[in-house]
Amino acid sequence: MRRLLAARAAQAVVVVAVVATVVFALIHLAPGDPFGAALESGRVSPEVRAEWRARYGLDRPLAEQYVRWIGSVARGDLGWSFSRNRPVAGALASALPNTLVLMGTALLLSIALGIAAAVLQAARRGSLVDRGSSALLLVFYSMPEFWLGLMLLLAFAYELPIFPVSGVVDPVMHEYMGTWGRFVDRVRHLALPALTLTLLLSAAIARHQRAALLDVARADFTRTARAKGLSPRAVLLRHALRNSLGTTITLLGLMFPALLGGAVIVETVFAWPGMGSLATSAIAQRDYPLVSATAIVGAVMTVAGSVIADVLGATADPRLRDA
Amino acid sequence: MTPDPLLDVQNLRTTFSTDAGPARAVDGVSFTVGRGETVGLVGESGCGKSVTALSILRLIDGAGRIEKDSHILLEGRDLLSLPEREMRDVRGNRVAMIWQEPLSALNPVMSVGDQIAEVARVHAHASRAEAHAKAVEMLRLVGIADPEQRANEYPHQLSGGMRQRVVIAMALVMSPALLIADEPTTALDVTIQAQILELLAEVQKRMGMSILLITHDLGVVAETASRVVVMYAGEVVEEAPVRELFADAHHPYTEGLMRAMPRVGGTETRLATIPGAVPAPTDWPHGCRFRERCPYAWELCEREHPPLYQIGAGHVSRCHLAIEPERRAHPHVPIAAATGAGAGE
Amino acid sequence: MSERAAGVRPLVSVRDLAVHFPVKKGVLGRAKGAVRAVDGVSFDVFPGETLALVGESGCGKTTTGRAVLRLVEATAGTILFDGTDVRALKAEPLRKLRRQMQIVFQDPFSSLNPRMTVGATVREGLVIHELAEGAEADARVRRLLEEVGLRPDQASRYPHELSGGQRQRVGIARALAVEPRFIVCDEPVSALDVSVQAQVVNLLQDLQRDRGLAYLFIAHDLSVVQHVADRVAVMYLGRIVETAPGEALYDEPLMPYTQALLSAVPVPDPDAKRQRIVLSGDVPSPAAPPSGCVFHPRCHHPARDAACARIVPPLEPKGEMSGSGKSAGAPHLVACIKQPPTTVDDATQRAAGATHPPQRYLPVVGAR
Amino acid sequence: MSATSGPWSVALRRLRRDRVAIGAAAAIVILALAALLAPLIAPYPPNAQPDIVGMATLPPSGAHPFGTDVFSRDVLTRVMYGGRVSLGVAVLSIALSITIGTAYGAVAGYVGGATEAAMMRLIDALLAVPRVLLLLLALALWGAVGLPALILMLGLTGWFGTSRLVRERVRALSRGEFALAARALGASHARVLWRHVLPSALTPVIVAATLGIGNVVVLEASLSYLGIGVRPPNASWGNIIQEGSEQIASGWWIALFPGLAILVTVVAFNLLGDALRDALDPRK
Amino acid sequence: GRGDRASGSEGDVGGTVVISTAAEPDFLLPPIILSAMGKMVSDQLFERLAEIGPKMNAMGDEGFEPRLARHWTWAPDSLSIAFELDPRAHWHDGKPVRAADVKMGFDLMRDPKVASPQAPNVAEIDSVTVRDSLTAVAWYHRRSLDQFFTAAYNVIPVPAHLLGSVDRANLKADPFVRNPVGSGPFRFVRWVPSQLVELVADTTYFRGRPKLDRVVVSIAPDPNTAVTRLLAGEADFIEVLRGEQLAQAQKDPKLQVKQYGGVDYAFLQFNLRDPKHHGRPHPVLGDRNVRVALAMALDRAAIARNVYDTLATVPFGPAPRSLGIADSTIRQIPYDSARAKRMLDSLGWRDSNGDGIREKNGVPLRFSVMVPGSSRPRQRVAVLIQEQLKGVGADVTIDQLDFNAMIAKLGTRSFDALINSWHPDPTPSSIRQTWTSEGSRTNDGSNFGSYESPVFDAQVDSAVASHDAKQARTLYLRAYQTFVDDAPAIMLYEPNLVAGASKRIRLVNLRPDAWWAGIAQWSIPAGERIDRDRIGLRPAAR
Ligand SMILES: Nc1ncnc2c1ncn2[C@@H]1O[C@H](COP(=O)(O)OP(=O)(O)OP(=O)(O)O)[C@@H](O)[C@H]1O
Ligand SMILES: Nc1ncnc2c1ncn2[C@@H]1O[C@H](COP(=O)(O)OP(=O)(O)OP(=O)(O)O)[C@@H](O)[C@H]1O
Ligand SMILES: [Mg+2]
Ligand SMILES: [Mg+2]
Repeated sequence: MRRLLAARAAQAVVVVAVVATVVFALIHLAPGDPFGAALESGRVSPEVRAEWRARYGLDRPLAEQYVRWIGSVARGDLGWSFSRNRPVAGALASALPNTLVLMGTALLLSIALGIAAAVLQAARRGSLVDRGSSALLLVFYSMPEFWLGLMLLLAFAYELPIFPVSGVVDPVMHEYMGTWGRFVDRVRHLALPALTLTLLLSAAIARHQRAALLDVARADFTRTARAKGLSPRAVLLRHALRNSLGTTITLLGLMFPALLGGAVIVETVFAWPGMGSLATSAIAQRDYPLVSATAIVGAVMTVAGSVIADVLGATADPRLRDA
Repeated sequence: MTPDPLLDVQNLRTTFSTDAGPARAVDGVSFTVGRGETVGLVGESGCGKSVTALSILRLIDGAGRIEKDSHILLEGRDLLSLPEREMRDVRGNRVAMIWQEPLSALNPVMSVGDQIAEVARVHAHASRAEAHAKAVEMLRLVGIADPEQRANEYPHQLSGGMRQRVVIAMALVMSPALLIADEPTTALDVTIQAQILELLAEVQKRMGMSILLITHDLGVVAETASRVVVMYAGEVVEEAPVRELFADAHHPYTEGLMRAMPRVGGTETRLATIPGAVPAPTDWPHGCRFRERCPYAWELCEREHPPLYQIGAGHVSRCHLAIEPERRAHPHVPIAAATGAGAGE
Repeated sequence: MSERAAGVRPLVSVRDLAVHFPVKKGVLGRAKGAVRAVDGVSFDVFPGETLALVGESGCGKTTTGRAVLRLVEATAGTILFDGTDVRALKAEPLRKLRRQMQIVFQDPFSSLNPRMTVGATVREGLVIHELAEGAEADARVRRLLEEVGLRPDQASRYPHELSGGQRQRVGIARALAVEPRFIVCDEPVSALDVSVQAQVVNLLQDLQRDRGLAYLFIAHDLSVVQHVADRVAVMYLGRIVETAPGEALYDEPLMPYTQALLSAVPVPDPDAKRQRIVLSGDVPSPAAPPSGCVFHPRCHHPARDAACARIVPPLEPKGEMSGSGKSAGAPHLVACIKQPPTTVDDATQRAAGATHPPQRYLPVVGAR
Repeated sequence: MSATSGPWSVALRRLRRDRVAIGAAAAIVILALAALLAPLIAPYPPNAQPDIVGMATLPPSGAHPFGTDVFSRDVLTRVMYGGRVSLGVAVLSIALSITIGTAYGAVAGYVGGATEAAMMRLIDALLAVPRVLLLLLALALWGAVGLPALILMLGLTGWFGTSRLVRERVRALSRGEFALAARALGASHARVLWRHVLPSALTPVIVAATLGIGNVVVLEASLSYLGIGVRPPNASWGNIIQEGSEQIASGWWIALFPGLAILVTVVAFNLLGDALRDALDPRK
Repeated sequence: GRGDRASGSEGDVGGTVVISTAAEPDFLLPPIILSAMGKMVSDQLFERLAEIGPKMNAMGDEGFEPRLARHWTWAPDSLSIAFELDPRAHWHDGKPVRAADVKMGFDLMRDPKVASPQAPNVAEIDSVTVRDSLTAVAWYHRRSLDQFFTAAYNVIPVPAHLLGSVDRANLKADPFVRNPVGSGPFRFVRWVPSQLVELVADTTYFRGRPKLDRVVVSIAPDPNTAVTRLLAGEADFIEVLRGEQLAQAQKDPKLQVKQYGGVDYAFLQFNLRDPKHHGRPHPVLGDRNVRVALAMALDRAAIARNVYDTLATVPFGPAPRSLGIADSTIRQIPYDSARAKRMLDSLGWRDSNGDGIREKNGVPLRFSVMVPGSSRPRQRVAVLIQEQLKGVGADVTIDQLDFNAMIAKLGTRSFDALINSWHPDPTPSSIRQTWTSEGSRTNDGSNFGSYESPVFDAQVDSAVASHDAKQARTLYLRAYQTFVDDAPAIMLYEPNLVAGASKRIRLVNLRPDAWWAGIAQWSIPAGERIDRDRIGLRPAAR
């Protein structure tokens, strides 16, 4: 296990370095600069722009910018966000928790939902429940995130105004609420974006988990379990489920980037001030340091996600522990 | 045959629906297993041995179905008419099974101790600690050194021989009346096979259970079984006490098997062969199913599906030679050899 | 190794062959130790002869066979094919040489490309070596199929439409197509039923007779081996521990391992009464083979002692030249310092901690 | 059995008996035909604005079964033309990513060793960046990209998974026995890879590609929704939805129909992919 | 002390207004603010010397109302103005506002280390000096019609006692710019990036406390969400509603809508120079007659109608109606596509190869129109224009660009045409930057299309130099006519901005150029208050 972690740590460094380089290249090869927007007013003189560019080192040769930047990132200094006018770390610190809450909630809910659905389907294979719920989940699975989000928004925020349309908390009232009120406020705001991601993700998990369960059901050892006199329920829960969990955990690890991508879009639809919103607006505003930092954080999250998946996978499957 | 057999399989027919139509994998099989007896079930790959074993435990699933008029009497009770819940009490308890591939037969994510203990928990309603103690005891019984330690290990940490011992331990927890062993040594090396066969003989002696030993290795049969049932193409083609079978096989298929088998110490320079291959279970030939590969077949064999003829005491054979024994003196080239026809067509 | 019937040169001559597979571990996948799959193996195969290689699963038979054909790269040793140093060949000459040495695999299904018809499979060798094309190739494919006992019209079949025995025949036809002189048969009948196994064994023997082929016949089934082999080499943990003409080996197995192996083979005779040597424990891992004689931890030789754990026993002649027919004059070599005569003298043994002198040990194992 | 019963024809025969697969394939064919034949069968020209004041945002009617959009254009016509772009982009970019992924994966898997390790580490890294983010970055930073560039970008960011899949299969197959047999026959590496390994390695790739088309349709729609995908006046399902999402209350039909088209397409490709996987599964 | 009086008790005093917006302030220190939202917030926090009157007159000091300056005195030569501060004015930390604060406000704008984007706005002022603690004097390089405006409106006093020792080169990173201390009617409470800025009434404000208790700027990530928040009742005010959403708001019984004009005008601008060889005229658009024909082919009224329904009008010329200069006396190019076709025919642009596109000497009548991806209305206009010009045989490709990419192309003048819109200062002289040769020659000037007409330049110059308002107007009108006739750009529409607000709120003084100018006078009657109005003045829990 320790070896596994060490290997993953080394891999993480490589991943982050590659991501950082790719992002740097993409950004600096693209036309435009962060101070373009200032031009619109027609009031910023070339001297001022030059001064700004110089201040952020944008006038140096690319190679030098790259080396400086990589160096400072390695030292943990992510730089200054032009568009937010604050340290990048600060901007990340306020966005990251929101994304983690959203993704964490969605992940937990969808694992629970997806696995429950899959177990139900596998247990009643071929029944109406199986086929009906499979079809329904396939429809969710096939929906574009933004479309599902829009539909939920339309249904539960406009037509039936049960949930707020956007944000993490009621911007005005939150600070003036009691503890319970704040909690409810957060949950209400979290509901729709988390539901959107959950529906999509649990559909994916359920589809995969169902197939895995049926695969395992074909395996010799499930036959052994039945030959031992175990009830179908015990076979499913004690033997099949635990075995198939490994592949689902691996899948989750692999799906992490897609989940993050989904979060980007869902955050946009629901105006959730997380990493996704941060990244989109940073890109739109050519905020180089912030764009790079969000990409790096994304990569770190992905690697962290897959390490967690590996560790969990190894917990679920002893064969991986010795690998 | 014993008057009050432990297991009495009567006219077992198990069918699978496949792309190519219904496959009659087991087609009217009958045999008995007496108390404390070891019966060998032999036959070529695909002849229906495993399906027979699974049918006894009613573990046929998916596309498979046991036909209505089949009966499997265990200690007088027809297993096929038991409700599923009661059937579960039989599995692992009165009848236990061991498998060919010990690695895939074990759950890779559960410690072997837990897998053994599970049987005690289900059938003896043992507490966690009791069950664990039972598992360790069973591991010791099957000759695994350091059983306390091994109980906590996972299948992939054990060698092939040890895994098969674990599978056996799991089968023996409830001291079953019948142990079905489906090619328990095929995946093992000869030296390990010897160990396992030794072990089986020993536990049988100790526990007094019956064994239905499925194998395609006549050598194993000769060394372990007291009675042999030979299957071909979903049917029993011959059944006899082991000595009689080896000394005086009646069915041409059995005869062919005996001769085709190379033996250590044998002196033949050239092996006898059975031409052709087993037909597919979706279209058994009419008449005698062995006809095309048989050196004695004549037109009766095509016309009439042979019944099981009584040959001697406890010796039956599904061959028309029983009524025209003189034909044995005039073998000819079988159809399969003449046309080069093979299987799978 | 063997100077037999003067003037006959071995077709294949292997000396001190070793194949070590690195065991990769750690962050950067550095090699940390090795699986000594084959560790110092020497043998000769003479034209028209069958040398059988027997041993338990994992002892290195397949690896040896493949290393001879350079399908895996050997770590050390020399391999001469008809005088050519196989290990020194460059890609192109090696490709050419492969016309002369072929392989038949154990699993007749996985060794056939499921997407190629029987005809295409058999034809491939002809195409690669430009032996025939067009109608002539078709005719040759037909002839080959007939030769291995398949109907020519089965050329358009796919492997999944054939039975196991038929698939194995296709595998043999594929090997024969390029007209080799030497074939490595890697457990060609292990996956087959007895009745079919006999067909294939006979076929291989017929082909050998008709074409003068030499076989390296790998098997774990000693009863099959006895029928096909002129000489038998017994492997254990990457080494050859005993080699002798068939009859000699079966009559008088000297290496305790061979004895156990032979005694473990079930005999299809309910009346046979014999002593069975049941070895304790499992074969050790080739990644950490025991010191000295690799068999010593499981050995049942009464004279086994501390020296066995220290001294690597040389493969040396025990007794007179024996054998008849093709194997006439082949020596009986055994790697055991406790089975006299031995070149490892008493003094050396005692220095290594021996407490027992060597002693002829020959339990009755056969069922003859 | 007939003489032609290679793995593919077996699969095809199985598919023909699978009603769900037939339905899915039919849906795909209908959508594809509607898109391909749009210039012939669409009721109106795709960009004509007959009356931007009087006919804008009309609800569905006999003349306009899917209604009209803010520019008084016929939505049915736009959805048909949008299908050309959405499906075309998806198919072409998948073709591109499959090609790259297969080549890369095949080389890595066949060559093995340190080269393979390095190549796969790179893939790990690339897989760690959410694709949406990567596309967002590339497309948003470059601004106006045409359809070819969009296809290129989607193709270039879509092959990482394929390469893994191919590499695994190639690795297994090229060390497998029939590849070894071919090498023993004297076949060159190129021949082994091309004739023996790749054909078998491609089966899962084809399944993945089928499933992937659905993904790319959704991805393209998402990008268009974020305003960086297909640019007007080219219609794609995504940007029709985007235009429609602003009219959701007064012109729900504008976003609904392309949304349904996406849903049907993706569901159909998923079903077909699943059916294909089952049909090609040798275990059955 | 500042009494924490229970609010809401006194009639219309009290309540919270949540302003919904999609823009985030950049900074909250006037000299470095660039964004409109920054300006909106800082206008609540920082008081000016004097405020422009409702008539929006920027010439002279007519109509200006005193704020921090109690009164002002012009020097006889008009080259300096002395502002005398109101002694009651104080910073929110309690310190009085002093003349040094005025000087600090100006110095920060001018200091090159600060690199203030406002610097050009105060270019006419030479310096600001402190005559005594309550008197600051602005010194000018030369006289001009809007010199008072420049100082009173653009020089905003900032607290010298807090900013005296800051690192000016790093002003943007100074905590003050995100946590300001002002002198205006509202005091700063908190700023949660990307979420909100919260202000609370300064009950000790020297000109009387604002009626509202609290103003919250709620920041949405995009305009749609911003509107949605208003419609969902999560916010109370949005500066602009249009189309669909306006219709929805009008139907909503809880909402009111209010038109307040606006100063924006949008146009299709042509590049008169060849984008590849800047020395040559544009191969298609360089010809005035072609431009006129194109203008004739556009049904601008229908376009405005399609995009803004009744809420936009076609402008008279390159200046918004609200400046009160452009009027219907300007001769327009009529919509007449038949005539446009004839005109193009006669100019030699004919479709000789039958592809539906005209060409002349092998050059097709084809050009691309850039439009920023951030503006939905402009994108819509582009699609409308494209189709209408196709009708006369002109092929328009739409180049929808990310805003920054567009700016880059504008800077290098490498484009054919562009749909753009200006939000000019409330003084007509701003036309210089945008349409005269002066604006085209410098790279950062905003005359991106290089319209260089000596006639137009001369007319503008004389209008700007004029000291007489009436004469100036005539001169401006003449310049506008020249512009319309030359068609360097086709004026498309001038939106009539419509704000949306909760009916609770009594909106006052929505100025066309700055809707927020009257927030301090907005109110919510006690009877109509909702939860958030009852928070009172109490500080946030954290
Ligand atoms: N689930 C199934 N679906 C369809 N056919 C099946 C199924 N299981 C078994 N069969 C068929 O039933 C026949 C008998 O199979 P069975 O496994 O009993 O053979 P066997 O005698 O045990 O062979 P082996 O020695 O290879 O284990 C075979 O032809 C097989 O194809
Ligand atoms: N490519 C490889 N990498 C690492 N180890 C290998 C590799 N191939 C074989 N080995 C190991 O080398 C040893 C010898 O393997 P080999 O396949 O030669 O044995 P074998 O005698 O043919 O066994 P079997 O009877 O099971 O075929 C085994 O322990 C095996 O695990
Ligand atoms: Mg079986
Ligand atoms: Mg092998």
